[in-house]
Amino acid sequence: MLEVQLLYNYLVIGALLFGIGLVGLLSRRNMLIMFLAAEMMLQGVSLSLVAFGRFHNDWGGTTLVILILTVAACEAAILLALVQCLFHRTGNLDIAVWHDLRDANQPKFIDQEVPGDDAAKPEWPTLTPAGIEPEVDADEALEHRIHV
Amino acid sequence: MSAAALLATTLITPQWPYALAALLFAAGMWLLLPRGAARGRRLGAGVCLAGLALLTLLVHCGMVVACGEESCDVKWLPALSTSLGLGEDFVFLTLAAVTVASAIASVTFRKPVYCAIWFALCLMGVAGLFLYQGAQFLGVATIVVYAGAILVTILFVLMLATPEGHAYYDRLSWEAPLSSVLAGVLVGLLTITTASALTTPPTGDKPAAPAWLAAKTTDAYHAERSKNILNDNHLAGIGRELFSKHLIAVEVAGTLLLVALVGAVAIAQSIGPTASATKRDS
Amino acid sequence: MFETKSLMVLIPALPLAAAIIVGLLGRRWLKEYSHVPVVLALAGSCVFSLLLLKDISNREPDAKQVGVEVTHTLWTWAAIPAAGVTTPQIKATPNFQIDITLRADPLTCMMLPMVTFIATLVAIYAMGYMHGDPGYWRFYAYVGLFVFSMTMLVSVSNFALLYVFWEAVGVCSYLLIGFWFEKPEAAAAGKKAFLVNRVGDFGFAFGLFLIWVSFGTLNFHDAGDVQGVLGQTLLANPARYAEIITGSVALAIPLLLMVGACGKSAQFPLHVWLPDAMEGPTPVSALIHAATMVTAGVYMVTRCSPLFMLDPRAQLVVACIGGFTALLAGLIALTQTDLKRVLAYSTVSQLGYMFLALGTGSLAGIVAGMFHLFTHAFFKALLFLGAGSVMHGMHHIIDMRRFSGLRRVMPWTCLTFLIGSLALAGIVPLAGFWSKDQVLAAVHDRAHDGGPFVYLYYSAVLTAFLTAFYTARAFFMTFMGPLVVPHEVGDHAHESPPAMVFPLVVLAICSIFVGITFDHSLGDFIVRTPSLACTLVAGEHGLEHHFHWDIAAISTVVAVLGIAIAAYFYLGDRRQINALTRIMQGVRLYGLSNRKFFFDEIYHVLFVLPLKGLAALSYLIDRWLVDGLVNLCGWIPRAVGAVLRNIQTGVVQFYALAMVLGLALLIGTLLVWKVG
Amino acid sequence: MNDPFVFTLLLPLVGTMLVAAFGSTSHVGARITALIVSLVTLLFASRVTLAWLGGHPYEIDVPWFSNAAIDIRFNLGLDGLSVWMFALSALLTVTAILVSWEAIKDRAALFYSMLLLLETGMLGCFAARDIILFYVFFEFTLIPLFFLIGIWGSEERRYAAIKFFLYTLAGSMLTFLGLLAIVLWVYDQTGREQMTFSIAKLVAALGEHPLPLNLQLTLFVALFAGFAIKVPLFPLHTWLPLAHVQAPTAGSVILAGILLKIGTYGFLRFSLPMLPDATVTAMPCVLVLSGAGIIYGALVALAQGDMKRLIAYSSVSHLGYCMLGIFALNKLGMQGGALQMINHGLSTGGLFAVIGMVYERYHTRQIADLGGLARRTPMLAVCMLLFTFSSIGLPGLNGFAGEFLILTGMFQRAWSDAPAIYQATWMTIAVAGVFGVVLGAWYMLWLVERVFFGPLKEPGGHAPAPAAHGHGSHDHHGHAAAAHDDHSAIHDLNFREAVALVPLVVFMFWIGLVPQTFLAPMAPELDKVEAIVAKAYAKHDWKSVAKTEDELNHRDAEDAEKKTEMKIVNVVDQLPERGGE
Repeated sequence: MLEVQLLYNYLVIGALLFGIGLVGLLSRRNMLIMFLAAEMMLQGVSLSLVAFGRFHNDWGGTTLVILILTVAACEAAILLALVQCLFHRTGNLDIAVWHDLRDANQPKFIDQEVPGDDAAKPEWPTLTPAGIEPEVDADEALEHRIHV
Repeated sequence: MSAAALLATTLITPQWPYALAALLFAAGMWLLLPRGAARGRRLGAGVCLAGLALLTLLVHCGMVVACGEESCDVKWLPALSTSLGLGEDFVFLTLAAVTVASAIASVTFRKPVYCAIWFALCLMGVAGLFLYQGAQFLGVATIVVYAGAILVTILFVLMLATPEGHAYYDRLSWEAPLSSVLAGVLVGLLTITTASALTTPPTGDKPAAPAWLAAKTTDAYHAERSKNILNDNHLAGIGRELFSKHLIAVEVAGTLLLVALVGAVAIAQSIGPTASATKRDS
Repeated sequence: MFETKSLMVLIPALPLAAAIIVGLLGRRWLKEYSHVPVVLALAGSCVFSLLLLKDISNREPDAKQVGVEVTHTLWTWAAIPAAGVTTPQIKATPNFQIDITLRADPLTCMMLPMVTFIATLVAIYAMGYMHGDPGYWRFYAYVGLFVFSMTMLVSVSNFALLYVFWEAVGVCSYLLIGFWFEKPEAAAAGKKAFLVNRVGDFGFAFGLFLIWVSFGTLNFHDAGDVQGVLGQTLLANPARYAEIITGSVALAIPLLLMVGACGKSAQFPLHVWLPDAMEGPTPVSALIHAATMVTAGVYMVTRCSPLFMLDPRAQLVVACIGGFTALLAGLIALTQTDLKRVLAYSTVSQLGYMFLALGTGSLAGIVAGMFHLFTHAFFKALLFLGAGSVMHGMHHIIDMRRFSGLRRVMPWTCLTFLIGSLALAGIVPLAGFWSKDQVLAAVHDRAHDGGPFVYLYYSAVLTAFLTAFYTARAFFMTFMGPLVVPHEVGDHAHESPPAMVFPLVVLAICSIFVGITFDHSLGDFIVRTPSLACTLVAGEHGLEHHFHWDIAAISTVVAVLGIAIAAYFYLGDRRQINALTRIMQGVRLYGLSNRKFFFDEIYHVLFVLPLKGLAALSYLIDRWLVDGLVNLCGWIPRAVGAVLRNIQTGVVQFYALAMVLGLALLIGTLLVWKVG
Repeated sequence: MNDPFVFTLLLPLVGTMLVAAFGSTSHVGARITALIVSLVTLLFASRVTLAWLGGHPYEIDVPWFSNAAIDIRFNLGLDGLSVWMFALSALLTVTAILVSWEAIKDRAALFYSMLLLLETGMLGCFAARDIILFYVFFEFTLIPLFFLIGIWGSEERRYAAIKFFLYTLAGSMLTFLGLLAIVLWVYDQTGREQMTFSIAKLVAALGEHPLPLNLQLTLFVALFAGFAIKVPLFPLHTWLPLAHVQAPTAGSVILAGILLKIGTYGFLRFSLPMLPDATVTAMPCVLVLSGAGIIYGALVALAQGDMKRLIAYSSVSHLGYCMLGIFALNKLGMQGGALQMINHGLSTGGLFAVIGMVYERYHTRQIADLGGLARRTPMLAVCMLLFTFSSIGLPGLNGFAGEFLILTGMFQRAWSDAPAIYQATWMTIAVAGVFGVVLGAWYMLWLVERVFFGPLKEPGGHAPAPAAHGHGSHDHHGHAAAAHDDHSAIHDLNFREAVALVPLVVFMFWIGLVPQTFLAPMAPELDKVEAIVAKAYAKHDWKSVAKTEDELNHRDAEDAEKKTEMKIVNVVDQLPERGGE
């Protein structure tokens, strides 16, 4: 592949990663997913940097990406601590709970109604009844943690 | 003029195909994002794919214009035709497809753990792309640092912090249409910019590559490159670069890591009895 | 003994020094001795004035000089040199220089002894009249200040300074009218006097500005190469005036000055303040509102007579205002029941006489006006002081309907008042007769040619009749008839103390003799004033001294007739007068006169109310329109903010979205701009 | 050598910190320290002033932000325009401290330090010779006054403070832009070597490279925005009554006495000499506004029931005279206007002080609540009367000197030097000016009559002022209540108050009797300004302004125009230096 072709391709992929990450950052409400999305944007940038570095025959791109990696690591450490902290306060990972930056006397952000769970009821295996029907354990009937 | 060149001139010169691709991509992203309902996700995937495919085509055509018909005739058709022979284009295309697809998946899946795992795959793709670029160290470092350390920590946190049942906020998106469209617009703008940077406006019937580009594509320059950034002692090169020119930056980065460590500990320590704790107790 | 220049300085300086001493020390230390510095200073001033008079009367005009004048510059008040840039569009502006310059000429020297003499007597009188008043020191401080201002007014040699002291005497008048400030009427009267005078000064100021732009100086005298408005150079060549001021300006300047004079000398239509000014202590009324300050207008017109000579229309206006005011005030005085008011309107009327004389425009007329001013000062001061004596005896009750027959308890007052009344009425050989005769003669001279002066002459004669009538009426109502005193007085009615009687007697003697003594000499003296002497230069023959038998006869007849009719009505049975009053009330003439022709009411409706309404309206506009616009300017950003703050949701992702939106817009714009 | 000057400027600043250091411990200590500092400052200011008058001017000139490209200097010095205002600032600060002596007990240390800070600003503003420095001090005066009004004011103090602050700030922002534009123009025209901010250098440079008329007009409007609001010129005055009414006495004294003059000073210092052509073009408008302001302010004052508001509106009227004089653009008017700046500072400052004293005694500013105070407080009444006389332009006192010169100047402008189309208008304005004197006498004397004359009437019986009365008067509530119970507690002018007022009275008489003392030092500087403006006036094409009228009017007017035009041609021929332009 020609060098310039390589550069062009990488730039486009970098842009795509950046864009996808952006979508995630802007629209997902789970703080952790947002973090992932942000990292993804960094990846997009890193790709572009490396491609430019190679194209221009310069170590700068590589160096910068290494630094980005370092910063990302720090960022992850701090962020995870913060997320843990925030989660302890409210019991969820919803970013929309934290919206204290608004002007005084403004109405609070009201979430739209939670849609019904389209997972509906858990589907239990239908077996031929044999013996006594097992008593439904309240804990087991709960749907929690069937999907992690 | 070959068919590809014809295609290229018809597609590249006006910019609306880019817009169309970006729009398709945006629409697909929107459909893919969690919206409280699962309907339309497949359609979204399809649309998104269509958009990306169009984009790929456009990128290729852009290359045709930038590098001239010769490169096209030599590289383009054989690349596809010999794809089953694991040509280097095929490797690149696969890596790119994996990266982009897993990236899309990682931001659109509803369940955070899946997202994390898709993200891991995305990182793999990126690492592969790094390797493909000849940046071995970065490829390995990405896997070690991101996939190995960061992602695992995230998974830890997810395990610790995911509430009971389906979290409602994972089934809702914030301003999904607007953000998708914005991202699409950005991608479109970036590609158009790149494309237009690589070609000068058409004079006569054929756009020409700019002069600076030509300078960077000479064989001499390539030889220079293989002595420097693409040399065999890649790691030695990085080390020399890092510890000579960027010594201070490296030191600062090291300090930063330490500070972050201390900071994370301090923040984590400050967690006290909370609402969630009481909520869980009740 | 004293140099002329030091005399000129000492005359005003003494009262000023006394006023400052009393003002600073009076309240704490001098108290009931506050009169001492002032009386001494005034007496000193009077003596110096006489010395100055002697000095000036001994001087003969140089060959180069028109008339006699001595000037003395003290310091420069303001000096602004001319602008450096002169172009055809910007005329060469003269240097603006105002010096504090005193002058002594016959006109000044006539005024100074009169002012200081009467002031001294009034100050002595007030020792008795104001005795025991808590504001005793204040009174003397004000009087000192007034005499200073008045002497300066007649001594300065510059229009700006004339204006300065013009207002300064107004302030003293304001302070003295409002002397008993706790009385709302007094406070209001003081303010009214000041304001009406301000309206007059409005015109005066414009006269000044016109003089300044026309002559390029405000000096009377020549100083350096600046030719004063009334300086020797111009006066020696009166034709120059016509070159300097032409057309409407020649009419405007005297008329505007006349507006000022109307204010100060209480001429129609600005006469309304003087009767109200009677709220002040009576010595003040005698000094300021009869003898001295109110004559400042007459003095000024006389001083500026070269300017008034320029346009006959101006003279006619002056004469008409004077004649009309004289008649009007005479009519009002007929029915007033307040003794001081009668005298006040009489003052207005007599001042009208003086203006009538000045308005004739002839040298004889001007001299007659000044002569009348001179004699009037004595007998009117006498009358006021007499009225004050009555008030003193009647515990400050001054309504003539509440007392009568006071000749029994106040013989000296009665006698001196009688002399004053006869002098005012113009009975031979008292002072008023001589001066009024000169005035009537001057008007009669102008009436030879026909025209408006004929009517003015008749109205003057009618006024003479009215004067005699109301003067006699006042005298009869107060002093004749059965003894009646207000019940507040009980049987404490008494003659005034010697300090009050002495000035009465002195003034009574003066009222008898000043007329016949100075009948000719005064005129001969003041025509040597440069402003008047110039008419001689211009070719008018000098003063002719011949006695006008015809006019003397007419005026005497008229005066005697007035007194006789008054005697008929007021000495005998009161039924006739009551019947007459009823008839007059029936045709609504009595009310017209008694209510002063409703001038106060008319002014209230015409000027005061509209202005107050305008003020209220302006305030509303200010609050709601002007401030409203300002508040609107403040409201717009707030409204925009109120809308925009809704997007500050606090949701981080929203902000991120906005950032990306901005980024996209930015890149898009750049792209379109640079590439597309 | 420059010690006294440096001291004058530094002392209040040092005093600010010293006084603030008292905190809430001792208001007595704070006010005594403040008084001493202000007195010493006054001493040094007098020394500086006298030295200037004696021909030995002090000057501070230190590079501040100065390099090869840009030259902002810490350049301070006096000249004819500023010398009296400089001295007056130092004097009125002492007055302000003395009148606040008893009135301010709450957070007194802060109050006095704010006053001293304000003094620094004022002194600096008048002494500044560098545009940036001037602007810094110009804005610097806002902040202390904002706090003075906002903390120690009356009921609506917050609103008043904010309105005052925003209004003046909005204007001065534009002013700053205008000034910068002038600097940039000069920089551009003089070879782009070093950007100078020195006022004198700028004026000189603008003389050689005048701005084009359109640009001048734009900049004039920008400068006008700040200065006219500060003056305040009708109709930009509405912040003033509010600020005055709500401000504590000291604030009113300083505001009326000094701060308003910064506006007129700005016109004399910047607008006139730097933008002469625009000044001449705008002159008819400004004259109309000034004339309207004179009458309007007087009329509104007539309708007031609140003493302070009345005086505030009288300020609008009086500042109208200042502007009238300055924009008559001849020597008489400008000297009168400059003199009137001092006069108004003395007389209105004094009036506010007296009214503050009345307020301190009775806790009301309503005219209707009071009457006959001359009986209770005779000396106060005398002072009031004196300041009133001064304010209404009574001859012998200062007000007359200023107003007489202004009106003479205006009259001369209207009568002798006016272009034909404006003659009638300008005459009307002159008449309005004189009529304003009559109205002025009316509302002031009416005020005196109602408050000080007539039968004694004191507010009594009702409860002390409501709780929303302001922090400044917490301490007095007890005192006030006692006063309401027994008016014998009301005393006449005491020694402290007399000391506060006497210097003002002395200067009032001095200016009234020998204005030449004050005029002569100002003359050279004003003459320079006048010369610049007069050239522009002569050069100005009056016809273009009147074009619309020209079209409407019949031939007579056109003939008159032609004559004017011919005159102008002559003028242009005859102008020596700038004839070719």
